[in-house]
Amino acid sequence: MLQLLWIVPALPAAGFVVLLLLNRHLSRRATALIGAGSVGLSAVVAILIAVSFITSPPPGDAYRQVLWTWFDTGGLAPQIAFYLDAMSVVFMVVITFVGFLIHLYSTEFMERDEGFTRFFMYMNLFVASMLVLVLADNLLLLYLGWEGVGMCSYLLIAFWQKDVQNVYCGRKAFIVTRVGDTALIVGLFLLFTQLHTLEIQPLMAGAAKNWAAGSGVAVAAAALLLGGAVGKSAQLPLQTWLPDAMAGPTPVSALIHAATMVTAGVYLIARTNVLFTLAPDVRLAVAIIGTVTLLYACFSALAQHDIKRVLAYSTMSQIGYMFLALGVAGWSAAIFHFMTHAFFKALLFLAAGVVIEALGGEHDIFKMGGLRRKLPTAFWAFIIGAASLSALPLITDGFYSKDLIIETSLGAVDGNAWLWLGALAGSLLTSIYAFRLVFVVFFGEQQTPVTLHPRWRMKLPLVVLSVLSVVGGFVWLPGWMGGFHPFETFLDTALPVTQTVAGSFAYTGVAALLTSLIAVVGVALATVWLVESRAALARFAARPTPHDVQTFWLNGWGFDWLYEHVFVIPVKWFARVARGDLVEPAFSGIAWLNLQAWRALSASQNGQLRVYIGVAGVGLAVIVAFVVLR
Amino acid sequence: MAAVSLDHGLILAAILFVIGFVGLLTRRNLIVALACIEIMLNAAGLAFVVAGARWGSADGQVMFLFVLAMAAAEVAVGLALAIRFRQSLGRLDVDDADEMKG
Amino acid sequence: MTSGDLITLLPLIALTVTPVVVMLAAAFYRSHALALALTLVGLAATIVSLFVAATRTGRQVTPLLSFDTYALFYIGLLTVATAAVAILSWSYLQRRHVHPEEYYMLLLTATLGGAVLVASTHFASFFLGLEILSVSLYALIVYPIYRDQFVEAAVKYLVLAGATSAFLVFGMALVYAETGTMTASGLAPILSAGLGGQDVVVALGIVLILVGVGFKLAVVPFHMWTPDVYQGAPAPVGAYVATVSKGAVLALLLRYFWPVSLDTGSSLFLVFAAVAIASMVAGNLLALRQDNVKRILAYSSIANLGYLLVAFLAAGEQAAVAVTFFLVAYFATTLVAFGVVAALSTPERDAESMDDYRGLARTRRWTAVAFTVALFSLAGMPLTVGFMGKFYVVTAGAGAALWALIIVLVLTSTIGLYYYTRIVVAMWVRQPDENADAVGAAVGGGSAAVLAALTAFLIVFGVYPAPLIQLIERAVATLP
Amino acid sequence: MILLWYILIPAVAAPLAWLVSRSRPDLARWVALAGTALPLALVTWQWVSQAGALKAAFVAHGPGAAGLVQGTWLADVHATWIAPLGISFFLAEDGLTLIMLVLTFAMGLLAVLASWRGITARVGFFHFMILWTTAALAGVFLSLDLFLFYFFFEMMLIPMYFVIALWGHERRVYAAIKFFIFTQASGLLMLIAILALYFIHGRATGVYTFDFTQLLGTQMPSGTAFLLMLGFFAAFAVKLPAFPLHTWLPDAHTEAPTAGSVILAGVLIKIGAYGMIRFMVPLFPQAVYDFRTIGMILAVIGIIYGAIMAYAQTDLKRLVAYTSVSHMGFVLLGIFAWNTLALQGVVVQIVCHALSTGALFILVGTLQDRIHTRDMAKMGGLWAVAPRMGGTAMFFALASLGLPGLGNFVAEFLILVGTWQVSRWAAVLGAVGLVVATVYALWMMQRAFQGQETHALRFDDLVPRETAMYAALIAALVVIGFYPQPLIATARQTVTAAQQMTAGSPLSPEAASAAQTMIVDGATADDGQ
Repeated sequence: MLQLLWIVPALPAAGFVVLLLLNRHLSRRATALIGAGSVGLSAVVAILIAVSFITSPPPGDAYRQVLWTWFDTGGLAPQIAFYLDAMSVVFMVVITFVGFLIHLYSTEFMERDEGFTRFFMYMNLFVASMLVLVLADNLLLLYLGWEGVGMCSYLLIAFWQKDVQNVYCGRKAFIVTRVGDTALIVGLFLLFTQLHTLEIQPLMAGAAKNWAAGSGVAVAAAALLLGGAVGKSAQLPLQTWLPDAMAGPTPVSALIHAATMVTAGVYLIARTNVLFTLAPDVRLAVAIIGTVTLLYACFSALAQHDIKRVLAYSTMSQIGYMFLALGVAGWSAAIFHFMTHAFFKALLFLAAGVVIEALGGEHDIFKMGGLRRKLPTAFWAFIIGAASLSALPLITDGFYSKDLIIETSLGAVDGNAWLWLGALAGSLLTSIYAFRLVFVVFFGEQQTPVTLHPRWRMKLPLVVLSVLSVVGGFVWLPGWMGGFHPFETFLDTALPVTQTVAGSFAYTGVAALLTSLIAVVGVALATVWLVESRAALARFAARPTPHDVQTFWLNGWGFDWLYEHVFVIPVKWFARVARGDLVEPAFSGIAWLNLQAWRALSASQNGQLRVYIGVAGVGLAVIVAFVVLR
Repeated sequence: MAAVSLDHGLILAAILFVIGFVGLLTRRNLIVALACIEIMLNAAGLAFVVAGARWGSADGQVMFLFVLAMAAAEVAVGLALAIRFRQSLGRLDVDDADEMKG
Repeated sequence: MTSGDLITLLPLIALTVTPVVVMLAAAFYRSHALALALTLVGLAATIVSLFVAATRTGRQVTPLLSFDTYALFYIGLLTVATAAVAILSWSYLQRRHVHPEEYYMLLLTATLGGAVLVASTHFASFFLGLEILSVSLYALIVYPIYRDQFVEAAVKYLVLAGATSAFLVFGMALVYAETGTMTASGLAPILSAGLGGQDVVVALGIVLILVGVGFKLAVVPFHMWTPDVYQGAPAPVGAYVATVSKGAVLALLLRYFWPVSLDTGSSLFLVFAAVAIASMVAGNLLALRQDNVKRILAYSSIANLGYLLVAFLAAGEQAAVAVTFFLVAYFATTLVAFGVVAALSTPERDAESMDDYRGLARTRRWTAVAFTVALFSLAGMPLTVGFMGKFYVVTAGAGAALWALIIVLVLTSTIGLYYYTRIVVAMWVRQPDENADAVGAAVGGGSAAVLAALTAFLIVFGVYPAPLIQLIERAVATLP
Repeated sequence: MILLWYILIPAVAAPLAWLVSRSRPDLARWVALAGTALPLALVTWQWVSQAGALKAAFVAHGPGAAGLVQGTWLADVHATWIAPLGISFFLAEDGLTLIMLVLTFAMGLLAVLASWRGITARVGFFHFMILWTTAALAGVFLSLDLFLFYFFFEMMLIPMYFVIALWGHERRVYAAIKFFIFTQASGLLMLIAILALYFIHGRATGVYTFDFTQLLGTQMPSGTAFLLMLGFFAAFAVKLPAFPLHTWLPDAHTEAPTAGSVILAGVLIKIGAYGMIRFMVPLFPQAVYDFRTIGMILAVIGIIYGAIMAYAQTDLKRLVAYTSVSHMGFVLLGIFAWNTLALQGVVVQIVCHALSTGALFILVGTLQDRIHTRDMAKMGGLWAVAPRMGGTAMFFALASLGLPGLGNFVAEFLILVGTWQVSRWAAVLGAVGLVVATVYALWMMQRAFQGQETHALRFDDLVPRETAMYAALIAALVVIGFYPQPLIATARQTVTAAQQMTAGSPLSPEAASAAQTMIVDGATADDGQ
């Protein structure tokens, strides 16, 4: 069964190629069938492989499939090869499965769009790239998937390319993530030069063997990889692209910015955990970046009034949690949260898509309201999603994973109280903004008429994801709930076990209670806030900049402004100044000098015989003087 | 008749030569210019004669004859040209001949 | 002088007899065709006589002339060039309805002067040859008397040439006065000293001689006459001035300096180097935006002589071969260039304005091709003999480690590209000017044949120069 | 003997194309097609049939032993030419030559195809020039006699000059002359260096020859070697073009007709890289090493400056031209890094840049034929009008920014990883260049193809001939992107042999690896390179 591994990425890739070649000759139905079908089939194969992997684990709990040698020169011989272990199984299954649901949803969501084929082309390519990323056996192939994902995100965000604004957002996403990618590729240079391979497993083994913990080269390597991860996962300081990335169609947001692409950074760090273990400083940085980002994103989310931007910031914040987990060596916890997040965030986005579609493309939450009855499916999906996002205890999958991270942030050997407090604060804020969203959108007065209702292809994914958002967390119950954790056991075959402080407060029921309470309090606060201040809300809607802080948060804390002034404007200025090429004056100057010399000499050639004689005479005199006086 | 020393002869020749050259530079009349060239050529001839005297060989005088003959040929052509010059430009001023330049 | 000497002198005799025959024939029966035919027969006879004379090479005929292979080669070169000029002149003169018979006579006497120069080993023959050449040229320039330009050119040439002759001969007198020698071999040790540490009078004398030579070669600062004379002279005469007259003098210079090895620090060397650099720079710069094609060719010839001086300064056998090779290449190229100008000229005026060449590729494809090849040859582009020539010159310079000179050469010849390509652009890119008074009658058959042959020469020896090089090596090898 | 055919077929086809055009202009196209396709077929056949031989030689003799050092070639021609000067007609072929020849004829073919409709004036003369260029380029890549190399090197200027000056756009004469003067001036400097080498070698050994294999290893004072190396560098840096000698290129590319741009970008500027690998570095390893820091700085400036300049342009073709400056910066970087990785990267880059940039030029050309402008301000939203064209442009824009999975990425990665082992800062800055590449590539797409269509342009999408052309290029780039090994294996012998020639100098990889072990535990420290 495992030999079919290559089929998993190959199917969506094939879908892409078929769509590309046949393009115009396909009916919409055929396009949808190929586009969604290829990913669906891929999901089926992935699940079969996963089952096979779990039921009869390959030797060493990992399976490697070599397709061919990419190239071989100068000691560098990366292969086109896939590597399957517990972690990639999780990623593979989640990507294909959630990906398929989103494709299915898209067949309806996009059905009136003129770029229907193009859309599925990109989506298929995206899924294929992401699969390559998580299945890659070496870092170069991983980088291929990594960049492929980045490119597809550009294409998809800029999908409605007639609006330059969308294209701008797509470009921004690609360019900002590419800044991080540069760090990643430099990391590759370093790793290859030091360890003479790019194949991940030997690389990690080599690093563990040759490098001392905390050595400069380990820190450098880890830091460079972190740079890549930060870019792709929209963590500070490379987070600015994510909110803008909402310019793409909503399924795109669901696929790219919830379930898959942004988690690539998490995957990368987890995959190269050996390096990060060798570089504690960098790992601490990961934790801090995660914590700061999650808080930053929470505050920003509070101020947004575009439904998708709220979700975008929430994504950023949840990835922050994952980073926090990675930072304290909670590898498995991060992966767990990745999975649950994939479910509930996709759910939220798809539900938001229903709302937006129903309202004729309206994004502003203050123009929504009262949709509870008009769009019940979306409403319930949204409630479940928001609950899961807020980690409401027991009944949401988000609770289990987030609780685990909060526990780990304190209870792990590398954890500390500050991180824990940050995580708790984030949890509170998350509940507030999540339910603020729910209340504003689904309660109160209806502002915009509903024009469209979802049909089954949009509803089915919502239902499936809703179920998963509820039950998805039961694969890893906390200790005080009985310690049922097959997911952890499974992941432990691929990831190191988190070292915990024995008897830490974090793992007690009290701590869990605290966590739960905070989430509930957040929901309550949101309710109070919104019920109490209807007037304030109206004011806010009328005047979008009520006070400075809100504006500040709304605009992402001025990062865009900063980057604009530090990077974009100087480069643009330079480009404007240098447009005619700065070097050119040197050469045109030479030409000009020649021309002046010609003018002067030509003037001497004035046709006067006596002048000619004179010149000869002077020349002679000079020569004679030189010869005689020398 | 006392012998004229080589140096004196050469200095005389040089003075003549310079006179011719300066005349060439300063006078604009074509005929005068031709005359100045004659002076220069004859200065050279004089120098040859003086030199021949110094080495006691006939070579110098032979060369003088060549110079003389050549000067005659040159003047012959020169005068013919002067006539054409006058016909086409109306004057004999060499400065008028500056149609071509640049 | 013996009868053997007479055989050796056959080429000169042929060149002497032919103009007399032409003149006599003209006296009895005026016919352009006859004059040309006689001229060509005479020149052919000269060529044949070269082979006869070659059997007795290495002979010094009196102290004045040396008929070694070197001289014979150069006489051959001058003769062939003269023949080309004669043929090119035919249709040029034919169109103008004058009596051109004496023109050929003058051409022949000028060549005689040149032939004397290349064989000269003595001041007397030097002076005589130069004067025969010069006086013939005065008349040649002004011969087709129908335009004021010709008169102006002739006057300028006459006055300047006369004056410089005076310089030359005065210099000879000074050298003779101080050293008592007038032969090339006697001069060698004096030249070898490079003007340093000698009697000032000798140095002055040599400098004055060089003025005469420099004038004929048209190098800076004795170059001022060149553009005016090239422009003013009839196009075929321009070709002649540019080739035969310069070639002969250069051959002479090479012979006189053959036994001399100049120290690179000596005054004489520095003077030559300065002149070479000034010529390369001024020649190329002066042509930069020039719109008169004949003037461009004049300035280009100044620059080319600068290049030649670089090889000349390199000294040694390879340098002599380089100079000669370059000169041959330059002859062929210049003849094509002027040939095209001559062929396109009308009785009213010569085809000398850049505008006359606009769109030539459309109206006269093959003429344009020939001119283009010639221009690329002047620019030193591959597939033309000019490329090999320039390569050879640079090689010689590099062999003597004259780095400064060859770098100047390289940089200035880059400037050259600009003005050569301007003409190319005019011919190929621009549209023919509708309003301009069109120049260019049909290119005569003879001219066409000469142009074709020379263009073929440019390309064949540009691709496979080895035979030519070997020939020149053999010629040069006989220099004493 | 087969080598002669590579030069002769296009050289003979050239006048033929001109002659037949007088009676039937269209026939000239077919002659030109045959004149490029035939040698292309021949060289491809040779490649396929010799692949085994290349590998066998490599395996049998070990790295570097085969090929140039031993004087064993896939094929060679040795004839006297200008004996008095020690100039021989010495053609030889190894793996790199093979690649360059394939590129030459493929680009020639592409140039003919791309001009099928676009060129209507002086059809015969045009194809004469294209074929002449092809012949001269083949000669350049085959020559191992330095004089012969220089001969062909200069020879191809003339037809290229005519192509630009005659069939170019508005400022064609200016661009043509600029191109001509830049290349000629620098070429002459190289000539001086060649001659100096010739004499130094001749004086030392008594053998005056331009034969490269004999001139190798000529001993000379280091100062002299440095100057001579600069002579070679000048010529090749102008060709490449390297900053700051690049300014001819935007003009030439912009003004040239499509075929001219294709050949310029595809093959002509690659002579710079080829010449450096083949001649400059092996001849003067120590001097190149001394120059390495400056060379790498120039390369890095070229990468970033070229990219920013590309971004600054409003003329689409000029933009593409500046991307070449940026991409060739990578090539220069790789050459100065001079290890196997970087050099193999250079070879792949040579090929892939030809394919991707050639395609972009053709694309701009077809666009200009349709809408009669290259000004991006007058475009916008073209995707909606011509989606196939838009998609194609997107593909090549992505190739240009070095997207993994396409050949350009393999090339740039190899170059940078090789460079890293020599100079970390250069590699990092080179990688930054990739970010700027993203900026210009996407900016180009936005200005020309995306956004609202503002100018109500209506024109035909790609016709089948064009689609086929692009499809071939796309396929080639993807294949190289995922399986560049055939290219690498073909060039391997040349690369290792070239490195072997510099063995013993500080340039050699052994010296580099010695330096590299020192940085194992000091990755954060700057080693000053």
